[in-house]
Amino acid sequence: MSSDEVLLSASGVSKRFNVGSRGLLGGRLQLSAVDNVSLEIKKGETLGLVGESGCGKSSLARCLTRLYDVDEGTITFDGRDITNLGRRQMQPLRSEMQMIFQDPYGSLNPRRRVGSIIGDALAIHGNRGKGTRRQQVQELMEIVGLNPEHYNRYPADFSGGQRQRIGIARALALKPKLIVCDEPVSALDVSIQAQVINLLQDLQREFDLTYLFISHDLSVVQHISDRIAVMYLGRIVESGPVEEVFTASSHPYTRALLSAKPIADPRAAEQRDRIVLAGDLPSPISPPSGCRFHPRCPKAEQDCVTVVPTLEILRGAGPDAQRVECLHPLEADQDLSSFTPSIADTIIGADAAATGSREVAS
Amino acid sequence: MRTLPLAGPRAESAQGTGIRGVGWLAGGVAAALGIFFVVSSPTLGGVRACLVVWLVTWCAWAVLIRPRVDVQDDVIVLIGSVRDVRIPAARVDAVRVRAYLELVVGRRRYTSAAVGFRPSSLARGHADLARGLVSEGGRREVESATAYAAEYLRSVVAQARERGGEAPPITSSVAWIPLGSLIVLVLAAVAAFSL
Amino acid sequence: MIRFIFVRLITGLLVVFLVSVATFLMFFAAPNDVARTMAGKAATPETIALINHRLGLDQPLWHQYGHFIWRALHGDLGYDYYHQRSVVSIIKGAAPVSLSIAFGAAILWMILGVGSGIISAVRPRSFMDRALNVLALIFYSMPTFVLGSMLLFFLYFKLTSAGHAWFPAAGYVPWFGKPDPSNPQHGFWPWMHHLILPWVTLALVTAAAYTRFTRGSMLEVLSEDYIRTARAKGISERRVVFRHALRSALTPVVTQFGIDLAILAGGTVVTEQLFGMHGLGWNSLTAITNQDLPVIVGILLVVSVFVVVANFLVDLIYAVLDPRVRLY
Amino acid sequence: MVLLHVTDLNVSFDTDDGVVKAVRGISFDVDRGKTLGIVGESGSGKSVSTQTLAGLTRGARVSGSAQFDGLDLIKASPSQRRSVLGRKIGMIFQDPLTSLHPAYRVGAQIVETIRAHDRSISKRAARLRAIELLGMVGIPFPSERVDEFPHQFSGGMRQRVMIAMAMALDPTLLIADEPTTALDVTVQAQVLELMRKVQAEFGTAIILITHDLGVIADVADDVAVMYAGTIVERAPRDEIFYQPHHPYTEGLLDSMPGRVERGQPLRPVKGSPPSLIDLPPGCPFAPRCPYRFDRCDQEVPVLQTVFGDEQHQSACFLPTEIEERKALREQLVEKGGIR
Amino acid sequence: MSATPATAPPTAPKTTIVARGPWALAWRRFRKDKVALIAAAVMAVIILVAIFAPLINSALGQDPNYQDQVNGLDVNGLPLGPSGAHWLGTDALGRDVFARLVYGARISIGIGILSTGIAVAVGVVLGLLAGYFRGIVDVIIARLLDVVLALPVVLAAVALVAVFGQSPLVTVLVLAFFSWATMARIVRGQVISLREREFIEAARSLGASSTRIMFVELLPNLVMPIIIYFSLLVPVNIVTNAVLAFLGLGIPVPTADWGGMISDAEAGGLYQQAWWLVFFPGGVLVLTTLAFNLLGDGIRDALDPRIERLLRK
Repeated sequence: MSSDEVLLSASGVSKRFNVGSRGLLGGRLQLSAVDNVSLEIKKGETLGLVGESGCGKSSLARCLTRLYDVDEGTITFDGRDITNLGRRQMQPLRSEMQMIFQDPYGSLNPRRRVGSIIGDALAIHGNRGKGTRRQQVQELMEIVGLNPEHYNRYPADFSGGQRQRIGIARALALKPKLIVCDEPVSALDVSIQAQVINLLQDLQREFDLTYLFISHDLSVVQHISDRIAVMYLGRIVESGPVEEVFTASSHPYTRALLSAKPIADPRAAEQRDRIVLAGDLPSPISPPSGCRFHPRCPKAEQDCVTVVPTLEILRGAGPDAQRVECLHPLEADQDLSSFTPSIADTIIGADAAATGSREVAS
Repeated sequence: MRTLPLAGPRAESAQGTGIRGVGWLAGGVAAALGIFFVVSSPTLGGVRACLVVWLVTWCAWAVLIRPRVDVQDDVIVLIGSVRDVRIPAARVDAVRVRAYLELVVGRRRYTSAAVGFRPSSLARGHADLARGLVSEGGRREVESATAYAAEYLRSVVAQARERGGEAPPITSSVAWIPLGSLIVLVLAAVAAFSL
Repeated sequence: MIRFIFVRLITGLLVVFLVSVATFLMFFAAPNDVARTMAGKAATPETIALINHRLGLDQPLWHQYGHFIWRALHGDLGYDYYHQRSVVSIIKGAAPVSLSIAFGAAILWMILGVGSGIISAVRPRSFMDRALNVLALIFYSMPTFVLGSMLLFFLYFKLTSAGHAWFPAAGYVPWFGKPDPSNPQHGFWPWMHHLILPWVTLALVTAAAYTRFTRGSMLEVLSEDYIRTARAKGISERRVVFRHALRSALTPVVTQFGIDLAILAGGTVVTEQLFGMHGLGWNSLTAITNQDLPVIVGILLVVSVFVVVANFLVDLIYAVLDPRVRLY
Repeated sequence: MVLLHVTDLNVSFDTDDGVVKAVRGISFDVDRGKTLGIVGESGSGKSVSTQTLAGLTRGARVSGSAQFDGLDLIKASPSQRRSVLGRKIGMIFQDPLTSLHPAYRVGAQIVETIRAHDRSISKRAARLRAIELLGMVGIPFPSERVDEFPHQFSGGMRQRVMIAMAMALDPTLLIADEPTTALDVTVQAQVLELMRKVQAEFGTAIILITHDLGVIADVADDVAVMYAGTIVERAPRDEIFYQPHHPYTEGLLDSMPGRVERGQPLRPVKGSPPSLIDLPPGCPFAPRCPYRFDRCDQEVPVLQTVFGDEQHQSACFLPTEIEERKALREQLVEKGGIR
Repeated sequence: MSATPATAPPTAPKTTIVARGPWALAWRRFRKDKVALIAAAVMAVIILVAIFAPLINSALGQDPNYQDQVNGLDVNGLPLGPSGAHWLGTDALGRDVFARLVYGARISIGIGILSTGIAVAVGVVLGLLAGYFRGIVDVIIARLLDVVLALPVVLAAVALVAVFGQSPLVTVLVLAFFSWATMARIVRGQVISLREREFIEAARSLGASSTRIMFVELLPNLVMPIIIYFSLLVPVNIVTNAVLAFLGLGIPVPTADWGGMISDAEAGGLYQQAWWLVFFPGGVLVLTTLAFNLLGDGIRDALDPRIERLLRK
């Protein structure tokens, strides 16, 4: 379904947020939200971006659409380098890439009528379609399954699912090429979630859209994406076609994430081996050295503490290759729970050797 | 090879603009006043007034602006008013921040007033922002730079201990610039008033 | 702990220094002609020049400021223009008046305001809540001088003319210190007796604001998740309200109390004018209207010291109220 | 052995727009040492019902009864209820970041629970018990961390502290209101495993409230499915997942992304939940039900035994024999009615 | 895939609650609040009196400044109590108290509303700029706010009036000087929190310019706090104006002003004999302030029923 032509590609993209004063630690305090990320999105494809909260997936999305300025790396969209474009040059491109947001109550201005919200894009970029703005907006409302007569109502009168449809209609107004969906269904109940996912897939087919679909819910991402990238603490640790990543994941974090996901099937849940990762997500203010996952990784070794791994091709070639960022990737058949880390300072290790280091965390 | 995050361009002071802001304002006003006095009446009296006011500038600079905390390859440097203390990170047992920063080494506590929460922000729970509460994209980071400073120091200490190896002793040295300038000012003032 | 106090001390001193520079510039450097107002309408240029010289206004600015600071450090804030009284003596006379008004009223309004705020927050929409709310609104809308006049009229005038003088007219009676020949009374009871009306006037108006403020803060905290957890732990409702809710709700109230106390201690112009008490407020009013510069600068300096001290006290109260705020 | 027996619980609130009937007559039992999973979407009344049992809902009109250990929680006086809460019934809530008091040390909050019910225990003894509890729930270095403040713990750790606090007096029932919703997947797994360990070790019955069917499959023994304020189906876990009777349960399972091959569209439940102020006549799920027929709009269905197993009850007029129900299901799938 | 429109759009559920915008909702809640309605009525009357003051005075044949020494005072020169001729009695100079009150309304309320208007306008603009652009703009304005809000209002007002002289214009500007800071701080707080909301980020992703975001997205959300604090700031300014008048620094003497009337009555303890000289102006002043405050509370509860939500939780 997706041609091989690349719509958006990012190479070595990093984004850091400044924290603290020049007087404090020589102004060196930084929150590295996105660290050296490279990825490609093919035209008409859905790339799933999955990871736990605080892993940088929202920041990456805002860097790719240039809502945030990028500190390093280059981003090309539809063949043009948009890394350092100013607000003026970005303006025409804005109509070609749009965003859908997570919070149905936060993403719509409570004090404006639904019709004017959806018509925003037309008002800003000029009405290029046929018919008056009102007609176009009502047609959009029809397409996303809303009752056009509700043109003058306020967001407060709509349910969560309907509000997300309003957000989709707003993004669809200028028929963009790329839509970045930042956790569009996470705040919805399961039954409503399915309606919105079906709508997104139908719109993709009908308007030949390309999606960057961000979520922390693995089953949703598995269903809707063609390719998938897994993020941990600002870096992409594994990427590739959905089938391969879900059946033969080779990064320990992906494997642990897949096993931790609760499945609504009791018998299947009992058969799979449960890997429960110890410890919590480290603070992004000062990521662990070497491989960022080493403090929680069951098969961490000495070189994981010092050497910083890079995203290497494991299988296949080109955009559809399966890539992993690990010095000792897992084989498909290896069982992660059978490993014990060989370095002292992992959290798992720390329990055994009750060194004073814990006191440091006070 | 430790990935030291790159220096950032824009920043705000850890203690918020309150304390340090007063330092800059008072220091600046006092310095300008001193120059104004000398310029407006280049007599002995003018010089005397200027020296007294410049003592205030020195005070503002040495107590509120100069003190800060710096990290140079695994050594935490507590830059004080007149004294700098260099503490190898591996030796630190605990990093605590309340009204000011406290590095616990064995039974001794090394403190720095450059990093700390104002009591009102402590009571409003800004210390929460350090652990586990970081919102993605760093949107809330500006609210509690101090919480981040503590978190960063803790990670510096943790990574230093992880590498092990023999840690150099703690050294404290006198900072000659502030002390020197103080002595010069005092001598000049004494001279001016005795003439 | 000493480090923290040392830094706050220096900061406080620098703030007072800034205030002194600001007030000095605002008054001495500002283009106003004190000598002319003093010399009166039919002033000849010579008399004005003589006055200026005597007051030292013709000296270079630095000289004036240098002397001003030098003498201030020695406890001499100069002399007021009209009666040659030393500013320090004026302040020594006025400060106890303002302080006693402010602190007495403070105790009263905290008890009334915070107390009624808690009661009406704990039982929302009850009769008590509505009654306290209306009362708070009435007193909140009552300017101090209207309430003061009414109290004076009814409690003083009507009562004394009806035979029992429970409340005194006006004027301040010192509690201790050398008795002032013109004013025979002094000692604790006469002092308090004369202060009741100003205390009540000031306290009622400010308490009204604190009732609404505390109620809002308490309601906010009572809807927090950790209050529901406290109830789920099977703790008595009284303990939930006083140990859990009140502790968090008091933080903003304490901040506001620190600011209000400092400003009021600097002189409540209206109350002092109404009750004829020559406190800092009354003195600053007369000083401003007569452009009596040294007095104004002196009082503003004293008020800025009060504000700095008050902020420091508020920080200490935080440390006592909230264990997270450890200053040591 | 039945620990909690709830019959005909009704809860309603007066609002500007009318009376919201949040819970409309639900009845369920909780057995000792077992876990009852209550699953439902937002607005189904799952949280309101359990919080009403604990007397935590304010300004609501409540009726019905809830027998727990010889005491009717609904009609109990505040002091009676307080003697049970914290001692016999422990509770943990959804958002660990705001459920602990920010200005009290973690240990002090646990000691407060212990001493609120048993004054005879000294502060020192209670503090030791708190350290023991923190160790039991897997917090490293408990003897040092007992004196730390909640903001020094991460989300997952705080939820462990909540569990330690709830288990302080060895309650017989633990009510968990969406305990893992605010946590990340990896931390969620840790908390669920801890709850299983606690039940195994102390035989505590658990009521687990969640909207996530995966969590139910992971932990629950029995399941109650709630919709628009009523229980529409109640059965042991495996029957709910593999032999659902009520169309809503079936619809919920169908709409899960895992149930369909990747290329195919999902099978959502059409429409959206009804407003709890003016409910449609008859079965509340009728407007969204693919099997809808005229009786559904006239009569309100009541929980009745289905498939011959009195453990399995469903409030629906569809045939109660397995074969007939399965046949209807097949017709629906062929007709593509579920599309 | 066929080009048929997306899945047969499921019929959007007929929302049972009739469609209402936030304003209609607010009006419905406000109508139910009887206390606020009474306050609104009282305020309307007072404002009408202020507007038509000259009309009312001429209709009753009273002139607020006409000093009728002859029959305005009793035999030994003391003011007359309330009577048929002078409904609310006369003051020390024989002027009719009722006429002065009616005319005084125009001054007191006029100044109150005018100064609040200026303060709100300045406060909203600066608050919006500081909150939206942050950076240096925000630091400067925020520090300015701290200084202005820390000043003792009465003393500083007295100082400013003493320096710039007494006139209605100066009084209005002085009152505006203090209340703009309150308004700016509230607007700045709102903008800082609104700015983080997703619908602002959505506007940015659509390519909306800063001005469009400030006026199309942010301003409608600020209308509510602006109305609430406008109605709460007016009484504060009325009272401060009365305090200035009371201290003899308000509007120059002859023109009638409530604060001035009370201050005249205070002089020499005149009020002990002529109680009505304090009672009526004071009473009217309190009534007006109470009406505004009650109205402010009513509007806030109607527009922002947070308190209700808190109570119900």
